[in-house]
Amino acid sequence: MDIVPEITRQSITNLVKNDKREDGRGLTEYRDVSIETNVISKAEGSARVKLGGTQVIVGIKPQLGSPFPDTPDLGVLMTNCEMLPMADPNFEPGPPSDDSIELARVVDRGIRESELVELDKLCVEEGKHVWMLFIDLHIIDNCGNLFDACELAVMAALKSTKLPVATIEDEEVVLSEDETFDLPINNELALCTFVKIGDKMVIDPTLDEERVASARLNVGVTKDGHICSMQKGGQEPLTKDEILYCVNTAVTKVKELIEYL
Amino acid sequence: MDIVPEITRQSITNLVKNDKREDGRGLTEYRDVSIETNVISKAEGSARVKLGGTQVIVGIKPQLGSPFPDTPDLGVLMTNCEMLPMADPNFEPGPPSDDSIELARVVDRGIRESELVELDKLCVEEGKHVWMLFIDLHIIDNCGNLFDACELAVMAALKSTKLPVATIEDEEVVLSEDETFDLPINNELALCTFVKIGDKMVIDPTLDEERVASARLNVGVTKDGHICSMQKGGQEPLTKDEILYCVNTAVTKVKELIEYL
Amino acid sequence: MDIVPEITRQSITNLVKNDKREDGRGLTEYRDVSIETNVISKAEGSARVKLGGTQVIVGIKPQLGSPFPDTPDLGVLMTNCEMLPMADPNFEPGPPSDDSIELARVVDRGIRESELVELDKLCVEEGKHVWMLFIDLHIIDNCGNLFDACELAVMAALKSTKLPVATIEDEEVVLSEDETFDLPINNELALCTFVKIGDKMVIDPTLDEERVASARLNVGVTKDGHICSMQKGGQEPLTKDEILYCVNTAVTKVKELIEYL
Amino acid sequence: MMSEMIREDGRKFDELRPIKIEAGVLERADGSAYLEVGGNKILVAVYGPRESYIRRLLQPNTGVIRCRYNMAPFSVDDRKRPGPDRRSSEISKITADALRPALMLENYPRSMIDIYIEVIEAEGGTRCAGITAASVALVDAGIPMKDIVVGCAAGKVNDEIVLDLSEVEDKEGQADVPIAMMPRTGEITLLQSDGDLTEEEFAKAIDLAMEGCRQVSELQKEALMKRYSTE
Amino acid sequence: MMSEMIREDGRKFDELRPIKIEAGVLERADGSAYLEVGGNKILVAVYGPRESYIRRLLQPNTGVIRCRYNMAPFSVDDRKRPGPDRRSSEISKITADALRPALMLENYPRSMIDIYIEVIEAEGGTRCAGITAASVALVDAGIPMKDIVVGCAAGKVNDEIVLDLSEVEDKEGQADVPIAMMPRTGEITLLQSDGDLTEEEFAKAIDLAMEGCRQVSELQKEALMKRYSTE
Amino acid sequence: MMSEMIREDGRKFDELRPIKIEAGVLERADGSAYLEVGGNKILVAVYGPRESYIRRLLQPNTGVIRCRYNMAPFSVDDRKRPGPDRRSSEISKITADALRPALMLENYPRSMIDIYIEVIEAEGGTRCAGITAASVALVDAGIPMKDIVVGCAAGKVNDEIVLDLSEVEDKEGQADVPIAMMPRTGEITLLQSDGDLTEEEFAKAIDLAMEGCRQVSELQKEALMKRYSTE
Repeated sequence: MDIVPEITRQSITNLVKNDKREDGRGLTEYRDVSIETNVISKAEGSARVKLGGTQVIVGIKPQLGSPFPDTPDLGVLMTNCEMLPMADPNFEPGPPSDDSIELARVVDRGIRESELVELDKLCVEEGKHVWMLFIDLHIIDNCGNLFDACELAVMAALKSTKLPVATIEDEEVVLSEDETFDLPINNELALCTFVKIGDKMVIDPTLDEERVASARLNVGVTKDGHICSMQKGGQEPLTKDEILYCVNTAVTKVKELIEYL
Repeated sequence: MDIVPEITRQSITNLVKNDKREDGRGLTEYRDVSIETNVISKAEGSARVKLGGTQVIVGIKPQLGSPFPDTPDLGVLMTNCEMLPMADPNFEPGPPSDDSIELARVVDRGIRESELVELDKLCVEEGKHVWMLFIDLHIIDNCGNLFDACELAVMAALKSTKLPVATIEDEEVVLSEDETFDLPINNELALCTFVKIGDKMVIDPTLDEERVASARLNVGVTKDGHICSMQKGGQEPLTKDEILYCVNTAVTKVKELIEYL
Repeated sequence: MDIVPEITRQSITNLVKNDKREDGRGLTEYRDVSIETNVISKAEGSARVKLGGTQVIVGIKPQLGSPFPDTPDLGVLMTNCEMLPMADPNFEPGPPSDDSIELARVVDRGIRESELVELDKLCVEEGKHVWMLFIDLHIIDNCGNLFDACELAVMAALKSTKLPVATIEDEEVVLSEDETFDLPINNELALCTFVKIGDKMVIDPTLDEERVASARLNVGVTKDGHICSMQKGGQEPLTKDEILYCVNTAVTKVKELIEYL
Repeated sequence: MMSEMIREDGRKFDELRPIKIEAGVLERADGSAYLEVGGNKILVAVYGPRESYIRRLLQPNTGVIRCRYNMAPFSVDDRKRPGPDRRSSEISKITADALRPALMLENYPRSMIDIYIEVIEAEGGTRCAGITAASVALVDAGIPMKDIVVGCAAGKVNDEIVLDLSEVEDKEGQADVPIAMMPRTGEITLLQSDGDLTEEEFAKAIDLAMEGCRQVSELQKEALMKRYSTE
Repeated sequence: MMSEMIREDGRKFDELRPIKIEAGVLERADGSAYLEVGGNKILVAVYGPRESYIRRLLQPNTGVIRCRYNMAPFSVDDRKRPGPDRRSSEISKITADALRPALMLENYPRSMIDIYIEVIEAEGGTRCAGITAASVALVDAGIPMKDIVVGCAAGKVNDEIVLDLSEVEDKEGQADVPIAMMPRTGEITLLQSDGDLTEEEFAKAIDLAMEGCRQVSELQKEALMKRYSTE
Repeated sequence: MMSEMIREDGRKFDELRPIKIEAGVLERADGSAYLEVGGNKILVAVYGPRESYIRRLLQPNTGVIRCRYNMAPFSVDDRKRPGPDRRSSEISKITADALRPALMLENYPRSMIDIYIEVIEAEGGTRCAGITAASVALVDAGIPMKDIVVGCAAGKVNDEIVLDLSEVEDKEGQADVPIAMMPRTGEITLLQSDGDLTEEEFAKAIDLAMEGCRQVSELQKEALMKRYSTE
């Protein structure tokens, strides 16, 4: 675990108290965002996102599989996140840590609860064959706020995804060798993350800001301004007013983020 | 591992030497037994057993599955035991310990070797579909003698189990939505556990008695007085006479235990 | 990890410098080899190999399974190696170590790359049923040079393997109860292992020689003198000349080894 | 009128399912509690503050809490494989986060408080129920706390914001907002939100869930009173 | 007449399968033994007393023994997946319990004796065979013991109590009672019983198994004599 | 004439695929590099020398390197399950062996250098590409080395010995000989050979692979020059 030097803690806290930050940003200002899609030729969808120094790569691979018994006509999404030891000296190889599981699940819930992937169009034969999309998040450089970077990357990768056309012939699935279709997406979403430092809520935290923060709030908002997912983290509580402030701010900021897509 | 204070060891050993025990019981006397069935609405069979302060819950869930190739017309029993860290400060989360495996296997062998579940009646279609019963033991409070508490709980839960009627239509299994049948049981069994303290064999040991004991003997006996399973445990040997004494005593005590069912 | 006493290191290094060895062998001389086949009645193929004090047992068990999608008409080989804790005080129980994985993979590649098992004859029904051969290496005594001992054992066990004749009746595989056929083998192979001690390459190292060596080279050669697999190991580099010397020597020595089969 | 809307199980929009809380139900544990709400059955045991066998988890200047939320294999319709999965790992983590603010861990350097939450039967809302029961078990263990954390959810069903979703409502509903709070200050220690909500609906859901928390809080206190009066 | 009953393999009711025991068969191990009985082939290696790499297993006042019973994947008709399963974990545990009473572990504080039992081929009765072979390997390792523990089973087949069940008899029989004992005192260090037995039948089975142990014990001693005479 | 043979992708027998190397591509890592060769995309991060959280890996008299070669699930046609498998464990091991001779580890007692090789996209020859990139990342981390290790493979396709096999050539070809070397001395630190080769062909393959290494070595140096000139 990281111990933040007391001097860093004081310096960041004092800055935020005066509505300032280490890197000169305002409290509701994002770092530079860059999104590149189709970065992996062997993946059916992919994206690389840089959010300041933070970097993540997402690859999407489809597989034909059986639907869940209670949703026989819907495709399946599986989100997995590898916090590679390459990305941060505190990340360890091995099975996913609790942080990694939480990250994957929060990112996944955003996609899932906003229902933006039209899963019914991923059904090849009801009850028998549906597309399963494996969404693999590869964290390669952790400079803070992995949540927002990952959600952007997944969103961009989904939008770039092309699947082979599948038909049923003689009770078997046949995949077209050249014909593909765009993954049907009917909405867009971004995650907007805040941390609490002193008495202020700060957007898009750097790594040091994350370390000195007492609480975290992820707010997932769709293009049309609806809230589709939220998660509080961290050791200290938040007040209702702090939460409502974040939600309100997120609704505005998400519009900016979605423009990068 | 627990270290028993020397003073506890001496006190218990001296009591037993004089045919007495910490809690006032005789050497062949059980603690209070209470059995409640149908405690879990979502399980097809369930029971909660209290044996003194020891508490276990058993839930039974059926699943349709394939039979083993060498017994194509028989259902399948799977017994699993979780020694929850809740139950004892020495129990650790994670994969089952050797103690937990032994407990599950001894309890399971009692049921299996007494052949009291009519497995042939759990066959839906020979070679293709049989009922698999998952018997999950949940140890929630360990005050000694988990063996006997668990076997009673499994026995009670099996007796309370109702399965949906399954029929074959168009080569597929169809489960009735309202019709059920009682799990067919043709016998009853209980486990009677002794530990050796000093030169005496003591029935239904408390936790402290288990800790100071030098050896353990589990004796599984059916309603009709047949021995169906036995297991010796512990660091020290037993003589043949001690074993035969336990078997003889168990045949009597099991009748008492079975009355609680 | 083993620490070799400095005196052992010096003694072995000095001996090798003068083209001598602890046990009196020349630098390109093998220890005694003994091979016994059909040592496990329940295995379809088996062998026990002793190479000096090193002992390994190999058992081969077939199973019917599905072919890989890209080779629908070929059988499948699976090589697994257990460095049993029995064999060496430094071997630990548990999942295979990196050394054990490397050993299994080098031995496996020899067999696989020399294409000596006629995998097409292990196809029962194209795309549906093929024989999978599980080759299980059991290391029971490690006195050095497990590589060559294991490859000899696998080779001998394959040559002794008899599979039941399988036919298709009514779309199901039927195994003959008495008719068997020899596993079709069209070549032979042995592995010849060198280590570098001081400036010399030494064949068939003992355990102490392995411990003081700076590098290792495995050379797999077929009966007809072709190189089918090689692997360099160890902490120090080798020169091209050293490698070519080993290859040249191996081509000769492998002929000797194959005579034991 | 929303307040007259009848829900699938006949409850009003702001009505909790029947709740039963009991403190001190296990012998071995330092503290314990049992809670039923709707069809949920939850058992919690607390051990500590104690030295841990996992030394690397201990910290020199503060105590540490560890939480394990676990579902029994037989607690759900389709048997669940024993052991932790991703969902239970996440709930364990946020449950620890939800309870920590009430504990004065700095008083217990180099020690560990373990909270074991066993879902014996599940019927929607187990994470909030687990937090509510865990707080009672912590008091039962005699661990001093600033406040008794309590959990409750609001959600959206048929376009209405309602309190304490049942399993059916959770599955068929449009959103679920589980929270936990410290009733004295109204501070929120757990917050999730899944599903579609406008800003306004979210604000309404938070208010309703906080109101639910206050009601459940009274039941926690009653259970503890009963425990101490019988001792 | 029971004593004239012919068993499936032609043995008399109280007749052992042919046994072969050899001590000192491995180079690296501190002690080792090989045992064949019927179609079983068992190899045992002993290491220790030694320091362990797993320090938390060591105890300040006594030595510790650890036993690993393992079946080779090729030892049975259907290939067994490598690694421990529940059955082998249980046998490892009770085998350690069966051997411990003969060892004077209090003489080896802070040290560990490891016993590795490998079933190379299995044909019924491997746990008893493993214990018998392990004792020989312990002597071969030069570890002082109070007695040489020996294992043997009796069982019930066709309503008769018979000695040393083969694989077929075990599968088709009505009960199996494996035991281990210290022959000098007749004390029993392992006892299991599976299947249907009356009290009387159980007493008969114990007596028969003990008699079998005494016979196997002689073969253990022969193997050790041979080992020492050739050294 | 062999030198005029056209390969499946139009290359000459001794022609490398296009290569792009960049040093210093990550913020957090002490050193990093990115490499593309053909369709391969490889990212390497280096941390250290540092104390390790796994103390038992550290050695009192020397530094230790640890290598983790990993393929992203989306790097291949059929999604790969995350986490190490037997192939990646073997490559990790021999990659560490390939790089170690260039490092002066005796200068870093009790410390660890970690090398993380991520295959983002794979198209034949990833182990050599990983070694080449790892060396660049080691220099970028400021770790002094005797030489910059470089990897390249030769192979046999259509009975000809050719340089740097593509994925298709690897699959359809007759042999693959990946090597790594220290270009200053020409010493070989990694060598494998799979497939059918005569002694003569093997000698030719080694020579060609060494020649390939020398060419790639120049590109490593260029990438490092560029890195230092832009700093």
